[in-house]
Amino acid sequence: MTERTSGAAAVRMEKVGKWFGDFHALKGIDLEVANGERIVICGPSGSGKSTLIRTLNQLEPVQEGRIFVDGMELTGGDRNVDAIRREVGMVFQSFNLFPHMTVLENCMIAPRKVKKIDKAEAEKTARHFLERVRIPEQADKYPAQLSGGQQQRVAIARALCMNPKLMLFDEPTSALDPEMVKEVLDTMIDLAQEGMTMLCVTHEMSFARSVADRIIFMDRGEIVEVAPPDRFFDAPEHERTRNFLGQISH
Amino acid sequence: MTERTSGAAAVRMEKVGKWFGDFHALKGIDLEVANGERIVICGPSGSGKSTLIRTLNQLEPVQEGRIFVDGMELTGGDRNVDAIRREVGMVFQSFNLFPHMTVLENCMIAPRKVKKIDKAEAEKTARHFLERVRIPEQADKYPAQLSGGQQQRVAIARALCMNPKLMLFDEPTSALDPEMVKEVLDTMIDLAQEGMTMLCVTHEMSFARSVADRIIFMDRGEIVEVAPPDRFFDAPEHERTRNFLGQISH
Amino acid sequence: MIREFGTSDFLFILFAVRWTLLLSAIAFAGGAVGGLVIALARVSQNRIFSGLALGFIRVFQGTPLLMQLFLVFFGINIFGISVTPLLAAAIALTLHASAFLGEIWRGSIQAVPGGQHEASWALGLGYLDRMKSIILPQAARISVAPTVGFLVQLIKGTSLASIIGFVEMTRAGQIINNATFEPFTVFGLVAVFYFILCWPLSIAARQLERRFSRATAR
Amino acid sequence: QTPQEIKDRGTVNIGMLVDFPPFGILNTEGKPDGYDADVAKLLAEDFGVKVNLVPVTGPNRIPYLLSNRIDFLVASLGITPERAERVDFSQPYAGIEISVVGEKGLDIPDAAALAGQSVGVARASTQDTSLTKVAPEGTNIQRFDDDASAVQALISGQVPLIGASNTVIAQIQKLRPDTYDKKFDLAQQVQGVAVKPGSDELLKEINQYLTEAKKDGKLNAIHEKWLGQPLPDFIADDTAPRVDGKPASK
Amino acid sequence: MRSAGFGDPVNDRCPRQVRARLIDDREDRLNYDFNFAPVLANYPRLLEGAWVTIQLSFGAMVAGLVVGLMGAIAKNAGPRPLRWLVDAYVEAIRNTPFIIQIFFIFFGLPAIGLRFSPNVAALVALIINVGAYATEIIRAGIESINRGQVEAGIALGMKRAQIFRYVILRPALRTVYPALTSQFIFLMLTTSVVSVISASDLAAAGNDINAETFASFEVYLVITVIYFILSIGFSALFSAIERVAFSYPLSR
Ligand SMILES: Nc1ncnc2c1ncn2[C@@H]1O[C@H](COP(=O)(O)OP(=O)(O)OP(=O)(O)O)[C@@H](O)[C@H]1O
Ligand SMILES: Nc1ncnc2c1ncn2[C@@H]1O[C@H](COP(=O)(O)OP(=O)(O)OP(=O)(O)O)[C@@H](O)[C@H]1O
Ligand SMILES: [Mg+2]
Ligand SMILES: [Mg+2]
Repeated sequence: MTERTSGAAAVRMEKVGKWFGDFHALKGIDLEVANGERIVICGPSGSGKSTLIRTLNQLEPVQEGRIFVDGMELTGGDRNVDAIRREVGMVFQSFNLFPHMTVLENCMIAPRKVKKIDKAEAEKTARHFLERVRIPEQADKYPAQLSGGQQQRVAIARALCMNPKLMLFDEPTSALDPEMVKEVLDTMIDLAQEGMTMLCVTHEMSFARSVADRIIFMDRGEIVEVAPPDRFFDAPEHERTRNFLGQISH
Repeated sequence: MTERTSGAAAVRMEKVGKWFGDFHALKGIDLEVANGERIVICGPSGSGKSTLIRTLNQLEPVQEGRIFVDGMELTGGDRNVDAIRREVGMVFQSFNLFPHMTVLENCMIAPRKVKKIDKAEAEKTARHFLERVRIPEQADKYPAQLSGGQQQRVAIARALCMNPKLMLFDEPTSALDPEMVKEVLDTMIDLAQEGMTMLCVTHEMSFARSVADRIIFMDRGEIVEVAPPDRFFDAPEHERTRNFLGQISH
Repeated sequence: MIREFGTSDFLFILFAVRWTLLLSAIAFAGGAVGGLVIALARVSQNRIFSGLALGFIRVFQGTPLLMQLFLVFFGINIFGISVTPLLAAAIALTLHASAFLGEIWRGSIQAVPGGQHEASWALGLGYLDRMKSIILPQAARISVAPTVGFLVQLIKGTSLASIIGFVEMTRAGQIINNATFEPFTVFGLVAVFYFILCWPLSIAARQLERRFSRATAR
Repeated sequence: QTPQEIKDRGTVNIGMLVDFPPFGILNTEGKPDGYDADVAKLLAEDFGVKVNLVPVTGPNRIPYLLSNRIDFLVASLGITPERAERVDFSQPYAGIEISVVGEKGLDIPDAAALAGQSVGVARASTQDTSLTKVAPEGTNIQRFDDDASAVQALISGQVPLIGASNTVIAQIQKLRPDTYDKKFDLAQQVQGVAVKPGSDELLKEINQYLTEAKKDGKLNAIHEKWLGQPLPDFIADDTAPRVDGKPASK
Repeated sequence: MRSAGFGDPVNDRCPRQVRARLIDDREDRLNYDFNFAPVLANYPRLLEGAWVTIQLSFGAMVAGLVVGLMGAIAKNAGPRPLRWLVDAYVEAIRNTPFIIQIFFIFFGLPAIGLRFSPNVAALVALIINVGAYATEIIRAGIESINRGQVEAGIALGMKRAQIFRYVILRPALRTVYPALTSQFIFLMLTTSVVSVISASDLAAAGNDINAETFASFEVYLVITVIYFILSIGFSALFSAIERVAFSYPLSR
């Protein structure tokens, strides 16, 4: 919604390596995402997709390499982490709404407590974004009273209320019933059309095809292939990519 | 596998009505399923699909109308319920294997306790059906040691061990990871080819198209449309069906 | 007339441990039987059974064990039936433990997922087979940790049996204290003995709980 | 309860304190012992039966008697009119002096000076009843379960004063010489054997024997043994039976 | 060695034939006269005692909850030595009888200059006791909170304290609320032993009346009924609090 004019890339990862104990989860990841770019990440289970996007707001710290978000170095010490987290919105597979707060409160808590915005202002922003995700009428319900699709749209609104420069989605539709997938995807398409920088882990290939600027295929902790949708689906370079595409479109 | 020659329909439902408290969950359901017929039930969430198939072995008692299974009346009193449950196998979305028993024990418990079959005989049957679902080598493992797809195949074998005349499936693949859906669907296709009478709630439309004799579409507790797959997918009669099909095949 | 706290006093308290242990064992055995009955009654479809079980649990969880012991011991005797202290303690502790174990086990039975009930109905298993083969084995696993935890409570609770003349550990401590006037030695020792009895059980309860929560987390 | 019943049974059950030295203690073998134990043994000998000494506590000794758990009490039970409403007493077999003792500096010449002070006593003991009777308004009487707790309260400074018998006071002096002194005498207590109301025959036999034992020096001997001094005259000379806790007027 | 201090005077030492007869003839000796008059005459003292019991229980619950919260936070996020300290406290309390704890607090603490009146000592002992249990219970509640909730808080830029306060606390307390409240009821019943240090609670009032009237059975019956009423009252209070504080719906 707001214009961003920053010369720096939205995300830059340089030779990023990540271990869980002995397990090498991310191997030499190099990636640059431009402002306004929409990236879809796919790959088999356990390939490191979640781990990759979770490193971008340091939900997972990395052991190797450098990560820059919106020009600030995340790996350079703790100084920047808080600033970066404010710039990065995240939407989880399992929604992770706060069950003891109404929808409105869910959307207001971070602006009020983290950004110290006053209540009226926070409520205005919250209502604005609930409108954007098309559920303004649910503002006073509790998460448990909503369908999965509605919950996920609240989660998106909650992240948007912090005015992030970058949105991360980790399989946002895979916990949803088939009928609800569409509403969430539509919301994401809206965001994409407004120029929001997005990194999205998903298996929704039709979404990837129509929205993504580039698709990243990961396997065993590595980025195997990066390509625009057309080339990715119709002429994948790598054997592993082809296998994967064969499996998921039964 | 065994030939069944019974004049009666496998299932007959006559003006069946079901309430949860004030909520009218099934409304005037009329349905007849012939022996060996394969029925797929679909419809939006909350439309009563699960409720419908659960009435067929009285996991949900009904308040109105009559239900016959294999010629016996289910709604006529408690006498027949046990007999009918023996004729009806059920596979749940969430597997519901008994976690404290091995795969083999899971398959043997009902034949031994309900049919009073001796141990050796029950084990023979169990191994036979584990072979049928293509996991004979997992017999001595515990459910928690299996993948979701394997667990669901055990659940199918467990039901088959009772030699049911009718199999009910309630979204058997929807709790599975995408990669495992196929193995379970393959198992079900095998069964279908052998002439087992099946009622299956599922959103796997490719399965429905290739296997079902008839597809039933439900909405708000009613059967809206019943049609063979070709007509169902290509020329649905009802507006609601068209809407639904539009939604799930994005 | 005061004597020094000596070896014989130490031994006196030490040997009183067996009464603490015996009372705990009786209470636990009685409570196991009673608790199972209460738990099954509580989860039964029959309104009268579950109502009675609820009433039982409310009364015995809602009044002090101290008073229960007293009333059983002196109360029953008033009606001309002779109860020994051991029998009285056994009755009162059994009632007490039945209420608590019944409630713990009711919770465990209800914690077995509904799908397990449904799957066993769908397979045609009857009540007894269902309980015996499917539900109770799973409930047992869930209940191990809280049951062991309650055992600790029970062991400490037997100290109240001193009111009806039982010379278990706490009472032994009081008696020795009256003869030696060294309360900190005496009660310190008693506390240490209780700790030695209870601590391993507490640890076991916690580890069982961890193991269980890990098993269900998958 | 008649003497004949006891003799037929061959055992007499006698309640006594085991936490009231030197009258009732547990010896190093863990057996009840002390002045009361010896008196009880003499009485059993007189009946010609075996003695079974049942340990009781201050608060529960009368319930023990009233609920038929024991035949009678030789439990240092002071003869008071209140108690005589519940039990019947024999002539005294021992006596003690009850006084108030306290920290040396305190000036408490009589009961009137207790106002505003805290005084500890053993609950339900003679010191409790007699102190309650004479204590002026504003006295804070703190009741503990036994003498040891009351003494401990004094020694730990929780109360500056306690009511106690001369034997307990002697023990305090031994424990903490020169810290406490006797303030004033509360009462002279005589202790009787107690039986259930209505056990007249039994009481008569006990009285007869006590009269005898006082004459032939047996009682005196055990008094010397346990208290280190001869039986006081006010006990030795008092052989009148008790009615309502008072000497029967001839 | 065999202690003479327990056991049944009749059954242990009587020849069998005699015993049988004894039991027979006990049956026609039902000559206990119930007499509630002295107990009822003393009802103001019972009420006073009950009031002290209510105050002790309520005070200990509130303060114990605070102790439990601090203990749970310390165990969850504190530095290692602090965690050990809290562990030692929890284990020491949970594995020894309350009656011994209260004894040490009343008679032992004066040695280091801490002198409480009996009722205050009873309150302190109860707080220390229930605080240990509450620590364990609340810790379990905190651990039961889905990691995703914390991650959502982190991703929104909240600080640790903010996440604890706004994200974890209420759901954690809700999860363990039943365990916590039954521990509180148990605490209320535990107060019946504080009379050993001459506190003036309900049980002490009963003991005193018993000491004066010797109507033991009647006294104990009446105070047992009062305890029962109190436990019902506290349960009602707890469910009222639950309705107000934890009314948000849980996911299906
Ligand atoms: N906290 C952890 N400790 C140890 N190993 C972990 C941890 N988190 C993830 N892993 C491992 O790292 C690998 C990558 O995990 P990740 O969750 O990133 O995979 P993914 O591509 O998101 O898979 P999915 O599609 O199943 O979500 C997996 O093998 C996983 O087992
Ligand atoms: N035990 C119950 N008590 C009350 N209402 C119930 C109960 N079970 C089901 N319902 C309601 O009955 C309706 C039909 O439920 P049912 O589970 O049959 O739907 P469904 O078609 O299987 O949906 P889904 O695709 O989500 O499984 C729903 O609105 C549901 O809320
Ligand atoms: Mg993932
Ligand atoms: Mg369903």
